[in-house]
Amino acid sequence: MALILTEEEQLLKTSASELFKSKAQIAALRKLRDEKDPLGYSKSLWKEMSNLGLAGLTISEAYGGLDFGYVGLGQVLETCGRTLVASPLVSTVLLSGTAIQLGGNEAQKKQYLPGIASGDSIFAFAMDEGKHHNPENCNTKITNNLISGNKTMVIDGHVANYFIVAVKDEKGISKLVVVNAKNEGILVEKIEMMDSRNLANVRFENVKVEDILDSYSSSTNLIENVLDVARIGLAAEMLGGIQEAFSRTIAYLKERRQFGVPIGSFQALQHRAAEMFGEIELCKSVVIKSLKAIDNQSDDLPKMASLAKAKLGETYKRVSNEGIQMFGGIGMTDDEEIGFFLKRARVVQHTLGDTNFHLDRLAKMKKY
Amino acid sequence: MALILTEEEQLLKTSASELFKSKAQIAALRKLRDEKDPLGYSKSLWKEMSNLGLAGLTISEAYGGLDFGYVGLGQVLETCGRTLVASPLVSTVLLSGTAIQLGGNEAQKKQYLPGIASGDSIFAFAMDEGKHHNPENCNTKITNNLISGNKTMVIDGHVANYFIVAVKDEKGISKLVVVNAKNEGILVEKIEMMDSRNLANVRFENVKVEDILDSYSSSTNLIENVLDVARIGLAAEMLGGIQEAFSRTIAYLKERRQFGVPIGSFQALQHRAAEMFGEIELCKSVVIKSLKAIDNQSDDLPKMASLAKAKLGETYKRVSNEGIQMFGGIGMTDDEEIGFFLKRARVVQHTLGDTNFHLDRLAKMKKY
Amino acid sequence: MEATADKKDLKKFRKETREWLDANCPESMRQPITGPEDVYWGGRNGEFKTPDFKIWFEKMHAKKWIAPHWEKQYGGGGLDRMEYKILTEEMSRLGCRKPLFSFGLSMLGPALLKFATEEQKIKYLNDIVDAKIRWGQGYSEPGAGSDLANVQTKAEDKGDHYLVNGQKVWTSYGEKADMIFCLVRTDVEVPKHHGISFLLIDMATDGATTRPIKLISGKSPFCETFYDNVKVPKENLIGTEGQGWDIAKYLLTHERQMIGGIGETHVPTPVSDIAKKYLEIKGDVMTDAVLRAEIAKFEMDEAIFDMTIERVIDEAKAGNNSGALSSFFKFYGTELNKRRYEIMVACQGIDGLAWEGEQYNHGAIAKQFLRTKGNSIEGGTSEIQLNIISKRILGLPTR
Amino acid sequence: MEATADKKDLKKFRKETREWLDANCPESMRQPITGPEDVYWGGRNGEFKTPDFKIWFEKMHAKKWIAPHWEKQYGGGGLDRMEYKILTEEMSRLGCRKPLFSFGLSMLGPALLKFATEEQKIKYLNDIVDAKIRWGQGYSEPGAGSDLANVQTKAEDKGDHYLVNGQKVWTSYGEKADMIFCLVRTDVEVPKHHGISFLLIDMATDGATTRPIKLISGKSPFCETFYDNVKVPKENLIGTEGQGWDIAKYLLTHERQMIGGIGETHVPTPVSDIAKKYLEIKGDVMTDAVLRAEIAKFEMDEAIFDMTIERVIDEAKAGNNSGALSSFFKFYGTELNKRRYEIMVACQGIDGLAWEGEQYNHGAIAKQFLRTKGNSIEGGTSEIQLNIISKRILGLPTR
Repeated sequence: MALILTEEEQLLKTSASELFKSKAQIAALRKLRDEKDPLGYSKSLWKEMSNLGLAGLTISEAYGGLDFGYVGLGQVLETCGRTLVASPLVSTVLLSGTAIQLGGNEAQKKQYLPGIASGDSIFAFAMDEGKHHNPENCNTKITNNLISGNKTMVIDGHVANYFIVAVKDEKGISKLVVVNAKNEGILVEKIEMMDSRNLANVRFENVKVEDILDSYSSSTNLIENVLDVARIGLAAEMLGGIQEAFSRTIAYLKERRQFGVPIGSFQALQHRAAEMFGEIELCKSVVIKSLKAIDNQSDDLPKMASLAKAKLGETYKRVSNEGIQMFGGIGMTDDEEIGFFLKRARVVQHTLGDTNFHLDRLAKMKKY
Repeated sequence: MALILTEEEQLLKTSASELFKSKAQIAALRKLRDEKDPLGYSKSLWKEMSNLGLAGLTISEAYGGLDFGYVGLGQVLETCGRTLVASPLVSTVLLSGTAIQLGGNEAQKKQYLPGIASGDSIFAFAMDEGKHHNPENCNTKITNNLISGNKTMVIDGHVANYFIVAVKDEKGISKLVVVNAKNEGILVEKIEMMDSRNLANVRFENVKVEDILDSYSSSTNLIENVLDVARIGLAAEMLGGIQEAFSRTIAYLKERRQFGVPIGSFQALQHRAAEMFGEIELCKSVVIKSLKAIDNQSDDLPKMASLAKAKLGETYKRVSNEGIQMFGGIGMTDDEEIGFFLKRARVVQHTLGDTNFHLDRLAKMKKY
Repeated sequence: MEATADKKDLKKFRKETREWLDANCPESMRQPITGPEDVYWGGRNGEFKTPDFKIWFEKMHAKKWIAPHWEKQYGGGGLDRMEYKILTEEMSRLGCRKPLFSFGLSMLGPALLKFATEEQKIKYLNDIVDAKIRWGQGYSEPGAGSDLANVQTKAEDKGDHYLVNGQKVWTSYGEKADMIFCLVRTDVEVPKHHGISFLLIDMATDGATTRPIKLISGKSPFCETFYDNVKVPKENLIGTEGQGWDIAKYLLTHERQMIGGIGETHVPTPVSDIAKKYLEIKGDVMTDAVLRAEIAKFEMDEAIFDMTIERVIDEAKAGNNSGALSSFFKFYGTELNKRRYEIMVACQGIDGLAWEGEQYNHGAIAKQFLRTKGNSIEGGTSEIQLNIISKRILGLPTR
Repeated sequence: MEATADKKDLKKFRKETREWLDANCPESMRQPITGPEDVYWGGRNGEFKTPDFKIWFEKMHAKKWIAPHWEKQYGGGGLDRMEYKILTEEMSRLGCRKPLFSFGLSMLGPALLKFATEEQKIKYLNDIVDAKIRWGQGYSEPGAGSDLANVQTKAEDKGDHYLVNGQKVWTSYGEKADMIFCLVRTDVEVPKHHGISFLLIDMATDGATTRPIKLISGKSPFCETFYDNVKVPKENLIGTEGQGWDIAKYLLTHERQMIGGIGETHVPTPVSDIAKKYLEIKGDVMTDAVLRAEIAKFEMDEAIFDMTIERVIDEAKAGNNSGALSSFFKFYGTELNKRRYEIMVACQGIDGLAWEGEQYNHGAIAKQFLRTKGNSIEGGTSEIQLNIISKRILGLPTR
């Protein structure tokens, strides 16, 4: 398992990159924000992405997907991260698609996956119940196929056709269930976030459940496994943002002149840039290795996921902070785009566990 | 309580500085090390220090001291830190003198303090029982006026005339007791440390106790109080070492040439130096403020002690590491003296609690 | 004996001051301010948000305590150093707000006192105290950030007036300023530091316009200002032609101390208290151990930074001038503030990153957090401060 | 089909290699080395510490596996890339030590292979493989640390020989070296990088002397070497006059990868395991939460640094040459090692700072800790590596 991309994966990355270059620059995100778009993403772009097969990359061919694997999805997510593309890729494909693929039985897969692969169904994954990610904190209950509880930070919750909801049954066992968004008793409140994307707080009051995902060895493991896959996917997205913010900063250091010289000729800035370069080299390695760990169903998945999310979170914070500082006053303006990376860095940091959460998890894995 | 020195304190500092300049440069410590001096300090220097009154600075005039206070002792300790003067000042005056002054009754003070003030008695303070400072970890027991237990990291334990030992009585109450080093049942093992000074492991087997220091509101508070005073005193010594290591480094940056220019003209080194300068400004403030807190018997003493020991520990580590790095290959040689500060920084870091210990203590004080 | 007499007088002054403040400061003027809209700025279009603002300003104005330490002929109260200190302490003790927020008081005033003619002082200082003019600062230009001396805005000598052409950026509340104190280039022949002058420009003059700058926080506290053939009377020059750089440097030192937190009376909530509100605590210990360590380190540095301000003030009083330290205070104070907000956002998790909505206080934390990123840029970047420390204090060589 | 045949051959080679190693490597030569005294260095005064050392060297020597990848005429084994990799893997699997430690193998050899004449190669490479000569490196000089090109040691052309005068420092085990490969200045007229040549000097020559350098760790692994009118035959020049700087740069890249840990087969104990041995653990959690966080961050970076080596090797195999990354590896690897030892000392508390005494393993940890401080200085300081990254990789401008 060499840590390089296959030709097909490289090709996929290039074609995603070309699509986003023409249709989804940061200006597109700015437009969604300034127009207070009710969806928070472009339907036509999502249609084009789906037509390219991006929504079905990780879905088996039997259910309308391309069975391309997570290394491939990771390349697309990384490319999204470069221009901060807003789309249902994370909510629907990375989180929910993975959950159904891993935990659904044959009938469930047949029912839900083709809609995901075609881009027609939007799924939201409702996991957390507080301001901090904590899978152990689950007070949403299921009784007689009805669920009740409050979920927070639900990505794309305001536009979902279906919810996948983490609940506990009467015995306290965790489950993932599928809920149709049209069912009665669902109260969705859209929250506009700093990164100009949307989360939702979702309240379920005796809502009927369509399906329980129960084709996995243990449902607790199912949830952890889905979360780990998604953490790695987010790390791939972060890698794109980090590289883009860094290369914009380096370009600015070469271009901006002060005291008659380019500011990139100042050694103090050079050393900080060189150190960041090194951290980014590390980021690249952990992202590709952890993506491969998904496709290879490695036992190391939890460790790899936490390494990736912890390291990328730390580095995105550093690189986005340095970006603003090195751009100086210009970096503080809304007109300049570097600030968008700072904003995204913080929101994605607090999605599915921040650096601290994962460092703690790594220590616990090794019992220290 | 302005955070400046009085004229008397300034004068004291100057005269200590002159003494050490002629008698106790780092070369003197090197000589003690290379000759494997059994005492680990110079008796004649200690005599001169005592003649100047340095051993009695914090002792009341009634017992032969100068009653000069801890701000004064702090200035002497800071001066000692500059050339890493090896003397019984910490063991005998800062730790044991403080213990007797705070916890002894009239008779005990009369008996022990004059010997300390005159420089004739060497006292060692036996507190810890492991490799990490932890006042709660005390398994040395007192029964029928006899003590038994193993003490570690006892400064000057190998040359002491008396020990002050932390013990627990049958009810589990902590006490400080005085033991004559001539008594039977004491096994002293001298340990040469990285900083060319000596600690001792001391084993007490049914050793007769001379006195119990019990004239303080509570004996647990007595121990904490003595430790806090000593932590602040050590911080003062560290301040001297930090300033000296830093100013030697700055001097070297101006003098050493590479690529045809002084290396101090490289901006990356300049910024690191400027950041260290700032940290040292902070160090100066917490040291003088905490020394004044001792003399003013401030309620804030525990907090001040932990702030001082934590901050100075962090900064000494940074400044001594940067010292070696900026001196380059020369800094790695035993001939060059900058390495002595690195060595002292680590040993004093682990004496009476390192930065982590005190950060944790500060958090506990504020219940978080 | 004289010292004792003085002390008695000061004691009396303190007592009377406290009583006067207590009797005259409205209750609502003793509450912490909530933001830049919650203060009285004065100026031609100045408005009092509530009647209490007006009462408080007028009482203090009548008492001559708008600029308590300026001399009386300039509208000041003529208080000496010790009296001024006592007044400040007593105001802070009762939580009294400043009756007037004004860059005229904090920035322009000190420059006028040192560099202006007597006539200029009497005119402009009194206007400041009377809140007649709201002032803005015009130093930075688009091409010159840290390289402040690279002033391109030109002022041509046209006999009785200067003709000004150019552009300034980063003028705080520039769209509300009646007048702007500016650095302009009056001589292009001499080395760049020597051809700069300090000019007062009335923004009501033809050709002077402003445009707000939207920040990453979504707010617009700054403006760009544009000068297109703006005629400025000669008497608006402060100091002599070419002295502008000296005046600017003098003012920057003041500004740095302000941004670095020196002289701030506002005591922020300990971050550990905020953390306790938002994070899980088990047996008095935060379960997020990494964040706990970060908070402990932050609170250590914050506490010791405060001690350092105290020490340096004490040393200054004792005659130990540490003026060069202002760069250190600017650097450390702003970096600390950035750390503070990183921790606050970390404590509040995803809630701290909401941008709108009543229950998230309309994204106040997220927006403040973003705003702090500018602290280490405005008023001289952290890098510039480190340069100054390494050169002026440590004496490290330039290449 | 050819590829398949190749694969089969390799499988066979692996099997035979493993069997041979297992049959021939003495048990004691499969134990980790304890230090630089615990290996065979060869040379004129080379000694085998135990008979097993001799057996192992001679077996490997007879098998031509001292330099398995060199061509046979130079004493090598003539293995191709894949075979060499397999041999390395199998040795590492069984824990076999290298039969010979030699700067001739690791540093001089690659330079000779690239720059020497055929005659020189045959002579010196065979001597290296036969362990006849112990080599030392003579690059650094007292006045030139990072500024390596500032070579002052002079070699004057005296017809059939060079007359060498000067001084070198930081020669590893210099007092034990039979010969030294040196940078010397053969031309003082040209720019400094162009007047340097690469010369082999026999330390038995009249006028060549050494003096050990005592380090802060108390050990003396390095020497100063002095050259006082030392006559060096012309044929000892490698490459052409003035080519010395190119050869040195080529070798430094090798050295950096070594110091940065690339190609290290030794897997160190996880620091968290060491921490567990020395620190209080309650319910599987270290009570020193600050250190715990530091360890978690260190282990994160260490694990991902290893992945980065893996990735870059994989990319190189795929034809993606990332040679410029050697500076990054040198920088990051040495900084990581310093962090490792800071943590190890913190874990062991005061015990880790003892300098002598059996129960403290004679201060081994303290001394290793001190030694690591040199990692970021030797072989090009961290600052130099960051300069190289910023210029060569990021393309940031010089002034």
